[in-house]
Amino acid sequence: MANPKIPEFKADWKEGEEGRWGMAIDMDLCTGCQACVAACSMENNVPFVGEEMSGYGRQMAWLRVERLWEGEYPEVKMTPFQPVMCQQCGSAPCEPVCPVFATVHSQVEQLNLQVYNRCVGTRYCANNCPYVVRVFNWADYDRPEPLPNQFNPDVTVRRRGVMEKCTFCIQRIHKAEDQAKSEGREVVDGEVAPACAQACPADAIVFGRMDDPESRVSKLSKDGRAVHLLEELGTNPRVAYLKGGSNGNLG
Amino acid sequence: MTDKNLLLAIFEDIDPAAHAVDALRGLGIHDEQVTVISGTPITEAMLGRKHQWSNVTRFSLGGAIIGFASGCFLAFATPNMYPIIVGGQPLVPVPPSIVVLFEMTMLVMLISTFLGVFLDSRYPSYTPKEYVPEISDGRIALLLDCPGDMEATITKAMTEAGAESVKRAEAQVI
Amino acid sequence: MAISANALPHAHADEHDHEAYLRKEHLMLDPKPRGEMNALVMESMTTTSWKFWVIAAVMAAIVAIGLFGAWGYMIANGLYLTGKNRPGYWSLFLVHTVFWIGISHAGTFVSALLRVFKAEFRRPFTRAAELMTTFALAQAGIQIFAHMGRVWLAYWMFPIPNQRLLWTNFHSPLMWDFLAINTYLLSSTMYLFLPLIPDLAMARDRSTGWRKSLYRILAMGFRGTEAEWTHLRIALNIFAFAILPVMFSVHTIVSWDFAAAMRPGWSSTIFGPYFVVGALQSGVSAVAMVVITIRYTMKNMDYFIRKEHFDALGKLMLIISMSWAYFFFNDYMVQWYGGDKWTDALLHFHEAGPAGWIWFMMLITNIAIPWLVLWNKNWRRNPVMLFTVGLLANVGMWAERFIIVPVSLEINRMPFMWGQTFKPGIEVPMFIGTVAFFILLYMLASRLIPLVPVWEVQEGQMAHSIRKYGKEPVVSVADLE
Amino acid sequence: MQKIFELLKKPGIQLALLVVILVMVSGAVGLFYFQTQVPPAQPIQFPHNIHIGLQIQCLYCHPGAWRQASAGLPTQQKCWACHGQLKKYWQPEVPVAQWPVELQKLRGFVESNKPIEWVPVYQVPDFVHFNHRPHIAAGVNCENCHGDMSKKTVATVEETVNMGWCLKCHMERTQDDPEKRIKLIDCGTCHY
Amino acid sequence: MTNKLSRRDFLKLASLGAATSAVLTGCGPASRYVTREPYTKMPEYNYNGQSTYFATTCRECAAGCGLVVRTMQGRALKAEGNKHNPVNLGKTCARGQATLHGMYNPDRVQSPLKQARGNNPTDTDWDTAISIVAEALNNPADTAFLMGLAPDHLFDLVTDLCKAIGAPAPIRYGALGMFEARATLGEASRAVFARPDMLFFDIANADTVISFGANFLETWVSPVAYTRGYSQMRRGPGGKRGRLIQIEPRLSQTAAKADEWLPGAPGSEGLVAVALGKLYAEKKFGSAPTAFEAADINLAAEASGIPLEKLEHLADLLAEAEHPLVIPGGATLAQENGLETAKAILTLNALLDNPGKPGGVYFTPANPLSNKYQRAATANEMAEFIGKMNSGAIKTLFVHGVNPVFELPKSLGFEAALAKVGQVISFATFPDETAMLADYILPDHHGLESWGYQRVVTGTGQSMVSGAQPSVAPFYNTRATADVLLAAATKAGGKAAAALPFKDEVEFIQDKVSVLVGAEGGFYNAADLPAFWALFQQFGGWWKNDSSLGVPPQTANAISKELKVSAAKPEGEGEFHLFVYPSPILAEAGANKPWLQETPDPTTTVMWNSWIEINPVTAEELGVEDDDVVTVESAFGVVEVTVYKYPAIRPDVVAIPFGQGHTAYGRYAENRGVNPANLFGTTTNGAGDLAFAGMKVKIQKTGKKRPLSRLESKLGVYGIGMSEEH
Repeated sequence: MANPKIPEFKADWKEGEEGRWGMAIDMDLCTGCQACVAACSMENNVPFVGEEMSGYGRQMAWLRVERLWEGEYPEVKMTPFQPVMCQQCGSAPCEPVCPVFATVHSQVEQLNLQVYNRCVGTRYCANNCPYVVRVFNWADYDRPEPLPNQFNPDVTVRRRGVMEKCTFCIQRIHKAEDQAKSEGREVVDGEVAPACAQACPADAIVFGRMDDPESRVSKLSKDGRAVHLLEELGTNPRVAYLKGGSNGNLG
Repeated sequence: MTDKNLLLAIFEDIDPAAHAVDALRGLGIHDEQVTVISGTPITEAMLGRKHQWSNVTRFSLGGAIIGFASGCFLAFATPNMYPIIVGGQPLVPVPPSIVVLFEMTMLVMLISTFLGVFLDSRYPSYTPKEYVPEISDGRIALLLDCPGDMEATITKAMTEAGAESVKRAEAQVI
Repeated sequence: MAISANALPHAHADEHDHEAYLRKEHLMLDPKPRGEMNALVMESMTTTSWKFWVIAAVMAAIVAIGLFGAWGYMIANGLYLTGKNRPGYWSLFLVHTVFWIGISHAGTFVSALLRVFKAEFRRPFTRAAELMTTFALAQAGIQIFAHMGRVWLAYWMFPIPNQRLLWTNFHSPLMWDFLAINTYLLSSTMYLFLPLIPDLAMARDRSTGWRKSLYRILAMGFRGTEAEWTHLRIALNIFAFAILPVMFSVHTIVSWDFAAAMRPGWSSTIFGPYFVVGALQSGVSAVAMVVITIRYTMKNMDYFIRKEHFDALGKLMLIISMSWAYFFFNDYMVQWYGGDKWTDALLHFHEAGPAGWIWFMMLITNIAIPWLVLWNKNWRRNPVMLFTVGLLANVGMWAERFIIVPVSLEINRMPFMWGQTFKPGIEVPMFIGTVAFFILLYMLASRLIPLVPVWEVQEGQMAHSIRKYGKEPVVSVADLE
Repeated sequence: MQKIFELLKKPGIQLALLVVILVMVSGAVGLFYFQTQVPPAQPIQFPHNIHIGLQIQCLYCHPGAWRQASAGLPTQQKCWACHGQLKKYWQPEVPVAQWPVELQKLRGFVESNKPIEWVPVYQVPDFVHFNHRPHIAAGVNCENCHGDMSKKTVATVEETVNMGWCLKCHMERTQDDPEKRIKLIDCGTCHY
Repeated sequence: MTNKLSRRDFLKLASLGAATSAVLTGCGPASRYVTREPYTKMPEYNYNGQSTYFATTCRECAAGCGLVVRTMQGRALKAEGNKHNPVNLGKTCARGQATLHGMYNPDRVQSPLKQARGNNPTDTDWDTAISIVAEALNNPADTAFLMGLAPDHLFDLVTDLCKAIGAPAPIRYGALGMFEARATLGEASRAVFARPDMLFFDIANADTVISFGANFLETWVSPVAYTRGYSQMRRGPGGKRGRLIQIEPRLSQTAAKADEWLPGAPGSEGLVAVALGKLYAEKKFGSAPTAFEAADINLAAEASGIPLEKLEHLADLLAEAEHPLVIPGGATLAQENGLETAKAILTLNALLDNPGKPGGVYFTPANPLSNKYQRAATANEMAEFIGKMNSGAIKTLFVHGVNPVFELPKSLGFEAALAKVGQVISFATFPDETAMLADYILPDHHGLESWGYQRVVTGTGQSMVSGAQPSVAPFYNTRATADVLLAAATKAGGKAAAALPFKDEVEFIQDKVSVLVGAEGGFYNAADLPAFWALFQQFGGWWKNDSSLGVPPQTANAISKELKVSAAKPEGEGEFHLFVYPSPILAEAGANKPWLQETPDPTTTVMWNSWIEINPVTAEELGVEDDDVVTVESAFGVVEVTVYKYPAIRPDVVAIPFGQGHTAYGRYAENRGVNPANLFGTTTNGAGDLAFAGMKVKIQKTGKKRPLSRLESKLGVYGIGMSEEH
């Protein structure tokens, strides 16, 4: 019995499989300016919920900038700003728990999809998301006229009772892929960026193809500083966070 | 008067009823011609009658098989009809499938057991039947399918065995 | 009627006293003619005071406004009316779902398990317990549906062919839950109905008017022939055996909704039996409460329900409370010992967080009070005491679910997103509504359904006798089946 | 009368009645639903058959179809680009009042300088992101979905456009190409 | 103009069908079918569901970032950064992203209004409005223009107009200008570098940056550009990660990104700067030059609360650094001794020998359109202007692009003075506080509906002007203020008409930018105006390819002048320093945009309201908890505000963000939070800027509670509600 191979029970992702799209966030560069939050909300028709609701934990942003406190004055320190959005896990805990296949894994884009129109609102996925990045439409939020003029037609407007989350701006990915396909080529690095990465003034958010070893994001994700959130859970997230000082990185 | 009559003999207790059953056998009435009706479950053995045939267990078994099969369909066939991968798990996950198989087996088995009672007992049936309400007060009734010419003999035998009353059974709406 | 154990000739006066005591104590040894018992049951169903209707009307009003009114309002406006938020995506609706499913367990437990093991004290209140199962499951169903963001699409959980070519996701514990609860609801309803048929026939035979028509339809032409009894008995045996694993699977699967999730404090292998025992704890307590209520509010029930039943239920409650305490300790111990930092934070949050008092209340009402009260035979047999202990155990079990669902949800692996506030919302009137609905259904059922399975009681009385071994009169039971 | 009551008591008759009622109710619901799916009248009863008969390509008026998501509906300029030159109608001896009614409407739009509010006929719901381009690129012809327009005047819905219909075609066409099939039955291809 | 809400009109049972299908699908209200077609003859490409992109300039602040607005069928969908624009290179801040919420704000002024100072507003028509403006232009001596920091083309137009008709030159004001104390910096520059210019701090190439309260990642001057600079500094162009030290009484967002945050006492920064200079010079050269000779290091350490070792350590860092840089921030200069502090900091830069070198201090490049730098009015200048209003010398006041009733400190008495002005004409797009007190509101287009240009003051080394064009047709019956003024000038005739012989705004702008036609070194070249104009719109402006930063003159001069710095004397009574900072998210004019309101503050994560930051220790002494309401009282005003226990603020300092507290300005801003400008005093520094950071206030508990809406979990972030041990 040479080299016995232990069969994999949960078989569909393999160690080291990067996925197709990925993101790298340099926490040394992130200034916590919230431009990504605003950009995401503008791109994805995210509603605003008002003071009381947002204070009660019902803010709808798909992306939040976290920070914690350490120590006490005067030795107090704020942990680096950390934008947290859907990590597009390769082995996503949110997916198998949905009874109606409303959140599934795209085999093509290797992304974690939320199919709004399929969602019946059990909210199990949100419970099972270790990153707490899923938000639920607790109500139909009021967007008085003429604010709806701003709706992005590429993104479905969600109504009450539906779960939603960051999509890596899949509408932009599709558009870029469609464009590339019509020109008979592959999407090149830097051609597509989600709204957050596009807006980020510090260029802390880098987005691109993970399956292209030459892309900026896959180089960054292989950097020694790169860590994944809650890596120990084995969710295989596609967002890499670069910790510590950014000396010598990037050009 | 026809050549066949239905007689209804009502007994107050088990022992006289058992005697009556014996007496009937002595008179040459087959067990199949006698129907015992009671308000409380009494076993065939108490009256010395032969075991009643019931198909309920077969229905249950059949239901369990159908249930298992439908569980198999749900657990193994439907994921392949529209393959959707979730959470990096295999398309047909083994442990959850066991749950599906178990629940479907149990569900269909119990439903068919229930329906088995209905089918075996010919429920529901609202056609008039030979019955007296006293039965549900604890009486035991023997419903005899007796040849017309033996009516008097049987009536007498029943009364001797301790029947409260013996009369022609008339189908009534119950 | 005279299918009964006749009293033995008595030698001594004290023996006679002892026998009289036994007969007074045990329903099974105190037979009444069947006709009399039938009359007692029929009378209990048809004797209704105006107070009953007043209470029923109040309950109906609460159901209409608190449950369906509030629910309709919530469906039209969204779940923001509830106290849910991020990260408390599940909260009181799921607490109440588990609560009602827990209560529903006792019916099956009392009726099926005790039937399988031939525990004779069960006989007079099996139906009362089974009714509880069905009605409590209905409440659980309402809570589950209320929990859904888009309840009008609940049928998407049905594995049926559709124009989208989509089936359901059997990876999801909610799907197992759906299957299991459906199975349980259907099978417990059938299990309620099967033994009811002879009693419905009995009611048919001694009622008139609309009741007669109703019972006539429901009894389906049952006469009581040997064949009918045989089918029924076989089916009941199959049901009693098969429904038990279903019952265990239901609450185990409910616990998997939590245990399968990737959350500190939830991901526990002991959750299955812990939940089952918890369900029995609340369920048996609820049976005790119902039995006491029936005994003191319905006519003629003092004959059928006696102190021996309180005693037996009290003992059951004590045993179950002990098992619950064990499982609780087991879960806590293992999580405390081997848990990661998040679990540590969670356990600490349970005791020291804003809901800490609920955690302690749970321990007091689920362990301390039953243990202190139920060991004493006299207290056990005291209906007020037993009722109070039952009520407190239910409060305690509610608290347990509250700790498991919303309180545990506050702690996750992202401290920035830990919970901070919890305001109860529309779930509260809806819960009160389901309680009222349960009571209302029960009240109405008590007018329509013979709450005592007369034939089962009589069957039991037939099988019981007092035999003398030496000088001691001993209760003996014959196997009728 | 009595006989009817007697008949009604038969379980078979009761069952049959139940079935009839069910069929009627579901028919009514279906009709109601169908009614909501019928598009209202177009501002101009555009005769597709005539235009196709004149060998005008679909893509001339719906040019988006081969390069983008939406096929597009023609503006009045596009109509007028041809119709403004048609000698047949531009003769002084043919006053506007004698033109075909629909053409008069077109002229009305041109004169009042208002856009023609065409009513889209094939509507996919908001949460379905349909793209014409890959369909045309894959060699699907217009008539595969829209029917033979050379036989129709105003466009009508020819197919029940639902997810099963989409998937059926996607699955059929990718029977031998599992890689493509993955792409074509992926939820994220249409829903986001 | 059609404005169809939903394609579901096409369902026969429209309302029922729409409602049910939307509910059933959980999606809607149909984003794709919100159509808006402003042109009757819409170009074919615009009709087919393809997006069109327009380059323009962001108007949320005066930095001049380039935007590209995605539009479709005549509606603007998304503002994105213009990747060609040298200021922001395709990036935007949160305010820029939310600019569409301004354009599609439900509370815009929709047509010209006549009102009696906020009462009985009635619609009027543009002809009437123009004749009223024309009439005012006929009396130039009694007419005054008060303008915001953007847009520049209108300012140029008004300047030309005023010059022609003999009216006083327009005054510019902006709260951000006040918070940045720009005049002080200019004055200090004049004193140290002999030129009163805006300065450019080359953070990108520096390797050690000490920032004296400059919140350049938030609102300071050109936050997107400086954030980019910060990002480059951290990556280290020379392979070395740059270091940032922030000296500030509270941990701001910028300080949070610093390697070290030193909570220096407000007003002591000048002392620290000279002390650092002395320590540095002694380390590096053995002795300190004249400027720093007299510095008292112990006094600096004591006054600032920064330990001596820390100061030595900072001096070590500066001495080790190749490209050290010291930046003066707004609040630092907004002290009674602010000018001295500014001089000290700039002189320290001179000592560090960085002016004109990579990673150092530069003069901002000369602007291609005009090299005169028009800075915002100081508090002194505003006070003077208000005095003029009070005296009744102003009969007609035009207000555009600024909201002085809200932005100016209440103590200056602008609102009272406004009552003495005969006629107030506001060109406000939104019904802000000032507009509510006007006689006429003649609404200008929103920035995204407007033509224009903005001179870029700082943020890039490239000399540039950022161009603006409408991305959509105007949504309401608004009219460009430039057009109104041009029409009025024509109507008024005479000098006004002669000075502005333009048909419309576009012609005026074309006239202004025509000097660039054929200019050398540009991003593009065009031989004639039409070609240039097309490219100007396509790329959203014009700029030179190469950097043309100005090099400050020899620095030896500066360090040999003696610096006289003393600790600032605070204004008012009370035990707490008040530290007011412009909210990084809302800044001066973001409060009416709902998504900005809901964007959590970077440091506190509070949304939708104002708060006061108090050190937890201080809060305990005061007996206040989170969410308690306290009154904050200065000599000039009182506000009631909710407590936020902020762990990183000096115990003797309390901080309130500026941006909320509107009494008008639309439903999202109104009656929300407090305006700390109501507390400000009147003391100014040597340059005339308001010494707002030198205030002392009293704090009193009210016993009321008003929970703040915050994103963070108090429980998780601070462990509140759980004891320490387990």
